[in-house]
Amino acid sequence: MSEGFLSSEWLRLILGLLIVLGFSQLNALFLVWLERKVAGHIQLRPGPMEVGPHGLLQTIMDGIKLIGKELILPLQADKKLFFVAPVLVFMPVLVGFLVLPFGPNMVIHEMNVGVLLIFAFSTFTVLAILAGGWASNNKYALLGAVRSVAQNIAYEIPLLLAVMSVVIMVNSLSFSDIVNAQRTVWFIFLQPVAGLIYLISATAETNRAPFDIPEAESELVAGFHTEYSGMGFGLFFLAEYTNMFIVSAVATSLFFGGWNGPFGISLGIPGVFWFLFKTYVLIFVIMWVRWTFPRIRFDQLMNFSWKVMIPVSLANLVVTAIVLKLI
Amino acid sequence: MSYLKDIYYGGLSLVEGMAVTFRRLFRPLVTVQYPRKKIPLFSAFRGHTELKIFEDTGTHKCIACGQCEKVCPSNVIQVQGKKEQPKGPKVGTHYVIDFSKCSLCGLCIEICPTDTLQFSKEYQLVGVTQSDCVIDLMARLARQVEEKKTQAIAA
Amino acid sequence: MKVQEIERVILEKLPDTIFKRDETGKTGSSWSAVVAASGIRDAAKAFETSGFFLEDIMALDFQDTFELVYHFNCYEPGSRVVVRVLFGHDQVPPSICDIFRGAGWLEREVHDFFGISFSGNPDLRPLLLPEDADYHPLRKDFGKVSAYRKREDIYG
Amino acid sequence: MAERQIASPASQKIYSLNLGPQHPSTHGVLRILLDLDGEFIVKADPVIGYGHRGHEKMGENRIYKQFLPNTSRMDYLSGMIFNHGFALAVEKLIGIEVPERAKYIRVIASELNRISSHLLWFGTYLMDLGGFTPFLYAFDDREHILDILDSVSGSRLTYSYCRFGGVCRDVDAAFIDMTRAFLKRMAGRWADYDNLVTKNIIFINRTRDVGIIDRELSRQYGVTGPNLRACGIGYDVRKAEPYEVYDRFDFEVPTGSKGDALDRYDVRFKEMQQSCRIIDQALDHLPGGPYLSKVPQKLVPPKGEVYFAFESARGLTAYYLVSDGSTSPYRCHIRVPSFGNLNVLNEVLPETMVADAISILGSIDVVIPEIDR
Repeated sequence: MSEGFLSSEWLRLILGLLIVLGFSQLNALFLVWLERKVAGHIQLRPGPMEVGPHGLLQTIMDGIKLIGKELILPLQADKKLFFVAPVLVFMPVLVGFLVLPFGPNMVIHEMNVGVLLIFAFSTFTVLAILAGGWASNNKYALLGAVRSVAQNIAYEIPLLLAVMSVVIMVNSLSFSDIVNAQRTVWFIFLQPVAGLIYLISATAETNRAPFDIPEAESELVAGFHTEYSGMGFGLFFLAEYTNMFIVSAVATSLFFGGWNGPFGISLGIPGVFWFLFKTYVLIFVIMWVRWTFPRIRFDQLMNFSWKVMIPVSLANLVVTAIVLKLI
Repeated sequence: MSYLKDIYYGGLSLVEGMAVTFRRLFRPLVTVQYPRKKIPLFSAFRGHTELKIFEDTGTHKCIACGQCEKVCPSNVIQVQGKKEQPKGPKVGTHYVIDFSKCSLCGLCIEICPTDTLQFSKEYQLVGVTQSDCVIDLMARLARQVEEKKTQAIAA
Repeated sequence: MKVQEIERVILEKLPDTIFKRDETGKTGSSWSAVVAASGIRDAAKAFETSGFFLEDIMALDFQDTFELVYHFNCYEPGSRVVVRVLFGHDQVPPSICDIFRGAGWLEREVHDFFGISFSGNPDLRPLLLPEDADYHPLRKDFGKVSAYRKREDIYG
Repeated sequence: MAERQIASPASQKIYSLNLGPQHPSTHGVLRILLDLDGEFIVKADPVIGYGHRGHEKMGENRIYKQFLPNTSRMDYLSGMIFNHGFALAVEKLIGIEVPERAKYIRVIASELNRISSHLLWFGTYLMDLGGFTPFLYAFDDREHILDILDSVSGSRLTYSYCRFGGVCRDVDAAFIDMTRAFLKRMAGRWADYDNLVTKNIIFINRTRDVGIIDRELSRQYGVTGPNLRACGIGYDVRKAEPYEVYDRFDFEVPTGSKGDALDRYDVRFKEMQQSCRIIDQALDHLPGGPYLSKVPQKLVPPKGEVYFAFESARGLTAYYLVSDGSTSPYRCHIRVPSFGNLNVLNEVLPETMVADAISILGSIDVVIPEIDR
């Protein structure tokens, strides 16, 4: 027993879990701060400045405030579902961390179907949103939840098709294999269309502007989390940012070479820093997009997915397959 | 063809928009961190009204004629005065405004026959009760006169 | 000019209309007409067909009469037309909300403030006042009033 | 398990949604009762009156001078223009001469106010559409206008700057410099706004063919201002019945063609540029002399009435004053443009989506306290 417990696989899992728990929380808090700073500077204002140096501790204070707040249960809400939903939205996000390749040999659990696992679990998010929106007994929340389901189904398809084109190039569903295949040339140069489609769909998957129609502040007040207060809202909030990290990290692994430096030049910097650097740059781009564009209308969003994204990604997949066969 | 064209020009317009926001990232900020930094007020600034201190008399020139009281659209002002000598002119002794009702239109200042009213430069007006908005201008004037005196002594 | 045209049309339909031209432009309207309460629908129809829009409806409360003031205008310089309707405090003028669709709300507002009901307006719920308001604040017998006059005191 | 009711029962396809009065994008306190079929609106019923303060009754109980501060509180976004209009109405009623310099100052102040109102509309409209950043850019620009107006009137929103017979404070060289600097600044801003918003494909898709108010509908509901001009009718009170000194300036009345939200956006945008032109010309020809004519303290207008129409930022606005020869008006009525502009929603909203409803409501630019009065 003790031998099994101390075996490297177990140790790795438990250590990894602890690190993931700590990292995901800190990372989410940092991202909230970063978002506010990016938004601020784009809008010619400094963002949070008062708590800590350059407001670094602001989000921690916000978190404490949220924990201290009352959880309000709306009248006639489905109590169980209402409280389960925020937990449900956070859990699949944590699972994603299990298979992310932070660096060579820095995977918590090496899996030969890592890509599949992440996308399988990321679908859970929409379930949680639907549950939360439904349980709130609020028409705005319900509208947001319904929108979210439609949107996620529409964007899952191009997302997976884009990922497919990478997978058939490597012939593996393991992250490490995919990253290793990009040692010299990143897949974004070989698969620019798939990369772009992945980024757009991923933004939509995470409900970020300009695809934030499930929460659509000016239309649906706060969408599916209209009725959430305190840490219920906090968990939705943290999940959004952790989700953003996951999709950016996946994009880094699939298209931007993971822990590899550009064109095989690593400059002596450890792979994990390359990985994190690229991930944060992608996150910055997602934030930058959010603070630039207005929101897309619901039907246009669906049209864009079914009429542009899916045909283009399908065509891309076919072309990739043909080219691979010819080579 | 137009399908691809639409996608291309649509995408281009998005990139142009992102260029605008990216440039702004490096522009100087316009925010003034308020309690630490303050913007100077314009000379025309309208705070609540106050009584002017005239250099020649060292005090106000209110004659309690009540014209400001009458012209005020929202009954903000209460003035009382008394005659110091039996045949002499009236002098204002009591001037209270209820700032919560004031709309800062300036009619009282324009109508004042002795020009003894002016807008103050007071803008940090915080109170927790409604009565905090009631300002006794005579007491305020007395304070200001006192301050002036101590300043003069210090100088 | 649409104004001359409308004058002719209205005179055809309502021969006893009293016209007053304002050449000086002192009142802000180029001419005004007094129409009987029963004739306002005909007048409004004439305005509608000749391309005018309804700028405003408002009411005046006098001791001896109510006065409804309709402002019509078309998109040409200096063509504002005022149509006045005089009727007693107990009378009910006809609604023109089926001729000008925007008139419905204007009539509701007048109903709010003066208690004038328009016959034929299906929706006279209070617009600006609370839903349960049963008072009419712009009537001269409501609240603080400086004067309650007869119409000839002002218009001679 | 307890019985739950979320939407209306399944047998009923249509459910109602209460949009407002506390909703992020209902601009003030507007409430719209929407009957929805899915996301589509079946029936819309705007409910107004939450901000009713009885300005018309107040007008009857106050002397003319005392009503001045009220005027800028109706449409608080173009308070200067409302001030200006009321001063003009009373001057016309009594027959007060206004010095040339005051006329030019008033025009400059009104046009600055018009730009600031349109800028605020631009910002909030983009916010309604989900774009947060243009809002702050617009407010950055608007801040400069508020500074200019603050430097001359002492207030930033409710100015009470105009007086019968002029304005209450003369402008100085600093004001002229600030205004010139602002015009120069704005000249460089249009391209940025174009790149960020006007050309943006998402924005165009959100506004093109959305909420079409055509000529017939505008006429039926008495829609005026930029909303009317967007459907191709170049009716502007500043051109049709020139008041003050507007007939001396060279400016155009921009018009659209279809009357959809994009046209309304375009018209307002071009209007800001035209206002800049007017200000530029007015500054060039700003005469010297007094800024306030001698007016008796006690104003007693003759018996009679005046209907004074002027163009506020939202359209044709008019003061209707009936004087009975005493110091306060017998009747004081204000024709507000937003009234007609909002009324038309009854017909425009059905068969659009909730997201479009927000877009339409934003694009017609209503100020609810102006309607409520």
